[in-house]
Amino acid sequence: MASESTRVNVPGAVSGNGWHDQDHVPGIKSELLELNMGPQHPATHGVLRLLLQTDGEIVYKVTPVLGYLHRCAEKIAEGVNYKQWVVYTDRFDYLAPMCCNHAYVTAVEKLMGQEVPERAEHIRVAVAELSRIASHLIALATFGLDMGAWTPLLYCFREREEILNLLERISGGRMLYNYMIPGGVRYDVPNDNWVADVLDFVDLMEHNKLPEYNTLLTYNKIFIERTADVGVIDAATALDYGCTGPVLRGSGVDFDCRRDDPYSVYHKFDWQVQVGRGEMGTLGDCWDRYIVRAREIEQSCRLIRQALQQLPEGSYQALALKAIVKAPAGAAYTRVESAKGELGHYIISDGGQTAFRNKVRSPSFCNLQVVEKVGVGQMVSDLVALVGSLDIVLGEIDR
Amino acid sequence: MEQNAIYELLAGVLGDGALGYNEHALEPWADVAPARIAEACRFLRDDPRLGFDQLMCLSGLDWDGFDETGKGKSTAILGYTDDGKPETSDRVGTGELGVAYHLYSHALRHKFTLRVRVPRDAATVPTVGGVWSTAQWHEREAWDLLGITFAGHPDLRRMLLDDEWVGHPLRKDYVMPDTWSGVPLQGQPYCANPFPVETGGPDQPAGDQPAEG
Amino acid sequence: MKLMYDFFTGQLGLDATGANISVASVMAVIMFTVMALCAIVLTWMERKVAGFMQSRYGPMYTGRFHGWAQAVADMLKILGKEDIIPAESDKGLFKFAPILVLLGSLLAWAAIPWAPDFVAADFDLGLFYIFAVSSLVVIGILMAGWASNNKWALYGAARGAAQMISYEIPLALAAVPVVMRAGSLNPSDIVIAQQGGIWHWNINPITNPFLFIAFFMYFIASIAETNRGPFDMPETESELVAGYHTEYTGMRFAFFFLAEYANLFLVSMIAAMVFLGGWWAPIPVLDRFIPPALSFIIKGMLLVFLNMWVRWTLPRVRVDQLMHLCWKVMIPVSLLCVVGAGVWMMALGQLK
Amino acid sequence: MSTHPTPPSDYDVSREQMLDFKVDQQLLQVVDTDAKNFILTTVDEVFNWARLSSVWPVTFGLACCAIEMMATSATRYDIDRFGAGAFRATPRQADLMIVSGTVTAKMATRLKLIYDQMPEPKWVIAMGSCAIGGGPYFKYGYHVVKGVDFMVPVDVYVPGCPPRPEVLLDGLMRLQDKIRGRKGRFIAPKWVTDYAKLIPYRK
Repeated sequence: MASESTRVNVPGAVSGNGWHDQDHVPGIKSELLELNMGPQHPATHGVLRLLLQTDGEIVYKVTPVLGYLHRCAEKIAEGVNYKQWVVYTDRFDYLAPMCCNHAYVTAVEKLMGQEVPERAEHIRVAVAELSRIASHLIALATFGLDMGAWTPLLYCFREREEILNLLERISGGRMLYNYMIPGGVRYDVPNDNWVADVLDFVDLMEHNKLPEYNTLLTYNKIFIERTADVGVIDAATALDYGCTGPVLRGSGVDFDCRRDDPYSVYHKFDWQVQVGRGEMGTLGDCWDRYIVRAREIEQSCRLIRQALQQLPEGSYQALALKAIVKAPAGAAYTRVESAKGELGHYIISDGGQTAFRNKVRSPSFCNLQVVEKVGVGQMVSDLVALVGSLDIVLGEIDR
Repeated sequence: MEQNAIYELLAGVLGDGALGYNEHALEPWADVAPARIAEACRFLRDDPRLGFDQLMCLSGLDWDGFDETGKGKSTAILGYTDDGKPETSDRVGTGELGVAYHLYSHALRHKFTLRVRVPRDAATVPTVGGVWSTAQWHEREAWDLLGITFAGHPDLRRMLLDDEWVGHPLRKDYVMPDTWSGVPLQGQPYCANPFPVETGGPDQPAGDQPAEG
Repeated sequence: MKLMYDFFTGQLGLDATGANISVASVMAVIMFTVMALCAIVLTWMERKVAGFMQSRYGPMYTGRFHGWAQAVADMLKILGKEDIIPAESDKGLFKFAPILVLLGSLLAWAAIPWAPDFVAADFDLGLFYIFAVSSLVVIGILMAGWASNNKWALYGAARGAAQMISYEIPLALAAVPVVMRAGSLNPSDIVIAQQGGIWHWNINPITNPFLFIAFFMYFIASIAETNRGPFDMPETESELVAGYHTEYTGMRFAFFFLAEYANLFLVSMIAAMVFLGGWWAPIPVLDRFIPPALSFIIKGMLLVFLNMWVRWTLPRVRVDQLMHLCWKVMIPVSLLCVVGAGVWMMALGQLK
Repeated sequence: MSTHPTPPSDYDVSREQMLDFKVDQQLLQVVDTDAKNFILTTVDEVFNWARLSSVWPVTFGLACCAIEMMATSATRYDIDRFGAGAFRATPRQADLMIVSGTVTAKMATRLKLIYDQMPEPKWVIAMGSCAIGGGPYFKYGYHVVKGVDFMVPVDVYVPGCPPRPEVLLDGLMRLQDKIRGRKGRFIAPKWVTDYAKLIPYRK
């Protein structure tokens, strides 16, 4: 396996540049192969670039190179006003835009001291959890694709389309919504049976679709062989590297912002935080991170059901909402549990319409960092599995 | 543990390194002398009463042109004009740079915020990458975007921008580049803004209005 | 064959050498056409099967009816693409590799008995020849990966060489019990030995359970040998961009493409020939109605479909697990099949 | 410019002839001259048919639009129906580059490289407003290239942020029209053309 390193003597004839002379075995001259994975590579989930130094199939060094999608969002935050910047939060984690909206408006509301109507909070929880399901579906799908399983990808996309339809009906946007605004949500729940449709979908997801994925992918023998005991991140490493979300919980740390640092109305609902248990191999391997996501879909279904069944009457926007919002001078750091992990916004206001500084602490950024440590000594195929199991999204890494 | 008590403990260790505690802010923070920040962080992590095992966020800050009165009159940043050309300015940045550290303890479930301020021309802060490994990338990003040097950082390179990039974009006096390495960064808009901003409204003072679109 | 030979000697008045050469040329043309045709059909079939598995349609509009002309369009388009040879590549090897890969699978087609007395090269070492010639593909792939001067291609080639050389052993070993039973290496003889309905086929577990096991050994090894399904190590689209043919464009890539499907069909035909009774229909009565070649091709196509089913369902194994499977599981089991089949036949007096 | 034209109250989209594939007059003449050498014309037509029926895109996802590109190739929209479903991971075997997302300065050089690696004939679809002209990152985007057409020639622009899969499919069909040598002409309703006259276009 990974530890049984094979010594390959690659002749210099294929060399381009950047070879490192290194003698592994006395008398035999061998070199590490510099491999450039990305930015255009099917396994890097976008435009991540990984500089690898490999010895045959074994990876000796991983250096992630970021910034191929650096879209200057933090600079833009200093130029556009609070409500306009909601648009840009959509484009951080474009797989779960509602969670990003939620993170940002939570920060702005804290800064403003704005109360949010109960109905808006319920709607927010419902749409954010729907978005989380969509994101986790993509995570399962692309992780399967990294393992070479094509069909689960298409099945997950099929269910994701249903979610997008539901979210389109409530927000008007298919993929990026711009739905939440400081002090509420932009539109009320549509009166065309939306709530009932969501509840139907949630039932379908929980009782039909998840078992289908489990049969097709989760408990597939080859899939378990590929992911169990691979890319093990222990709890201490995960905490040290600031991993959050399913990566942290996959390592066995029982922490979820929704429960332990409550925001919105999550404290009202009955649900469980899913933690990796090392069922198929070591605690904190790729399979654990995968199964945490799969089980979180179930929990999200429970949350949606409760949030919509207890949906209170009332306003969906704070009444004192103006076209331009201004936050009093101050600074606030809030974090919410996005689909990828803990998404934090640090906003410094000088009392004007725009933020003076808006720093985004994106979960993928911190989660990806662990590759530098854990990726060493893996095989190239396992590295692909590791990166896939971290479920990164480049929009929020590069911002 | 209460924020006050945490600061008391920290001040007891740092002595004159703890510059002050901003108690009445929305989120209280402690000001720490830049040279002592690594020491402070190590204490906060290792002390069993505090146990800050997670660095939630490390933010680089640029205080240039900050409106201390809270009227929202900070200096406007530069962008591209509606014709796509970079806006030019000969203003030289003056304010201090800073770093904010947001800490969290998983065991004790409490938070704390530290801030340091360094002069603009000698922006050097000791690294806390040895305390929490996650700080390494955050510090690289702060160096990249704000030009704050982290002394003792093992690998302080550009992170998001290319190695040959000139300037630190999140500084308030940053002038947007015209081209970079043959890649044009200015642009001509396909069409002028059909919804021009009407200036002079009650909510929008004409001086520093935000860009629309 | 006999008919054709008679036609050339009798009607056209050629001597024996001339008639043999003529027959060989005609058969070569037929084989090449059939191969190109089956590659085209299989490409279309692959996309439709994939669509079927993934609850979508696959090609629908090219050629109006269910996109039947999709593969034709693909091939024509590839013909018209620019031919790029990388500046840093080893140009001779780069050009030769696709031809060698195609040759490896084409040569093996010569010894496939399509119907009684219809085989391009009917010789006694036929099965041995097929396995020997098809290993040319390994050299072609290694050559392609090396000559491209691309690290991903090199990876793919190294993986592919290791995999294909390893899996040739269980592939050939799985066919040995059949050879023992038929008492011949001649493909036609192997088929003729299975005459008389489904219960006389080699796969029948009651006649010889070891042959039944050997069929599955052969099937798994053949998936690996054609670089498909869960064993597509040389290409591994999500790891090594496109594997050994990363740098190939246009016609040269089409050769690899053609060879992949020709190979797929070839191994399925061999499986049909060796284990599933070749051109014999499942029930002897049907032999009067179904043309033997049709019966043979249907069996081959069913195996191809099985192959695609596996490919679009299972995730990919890792390269070390692949080698582990070959050397520690499949080769011992295949050897066991050889020994067990021999003992079984000796005990029941089936040996010829 | 303060009053924007609105659709007339009796305006009915379903009755309006929205799309009209009229052959361009100039093109008709070319086809006429070619028709005299009908063998070559037919070969050309066959090859054009082959090219337009099997446009293989390169697996090249940049940002948000890449997810919509994946959705287009996935079950519900299934771009494979039009023969464009064979996503190739290597640019060497691809015909079409769908620039799906924001092109940054760092990525632009790579994008050019990938485009150069593709064999002729090749096409580019600029998908989404970022690829078309910088999109929402125009004003303060110091790292964003304001339009991929600064780097590579673009055949079809697909607007949207991100465009819906239907729009990408439409973009593919416009590309097929282009390969076929036929111009699809969009005849917009009058209120739209009136409005469009108010917008000064880029020179």
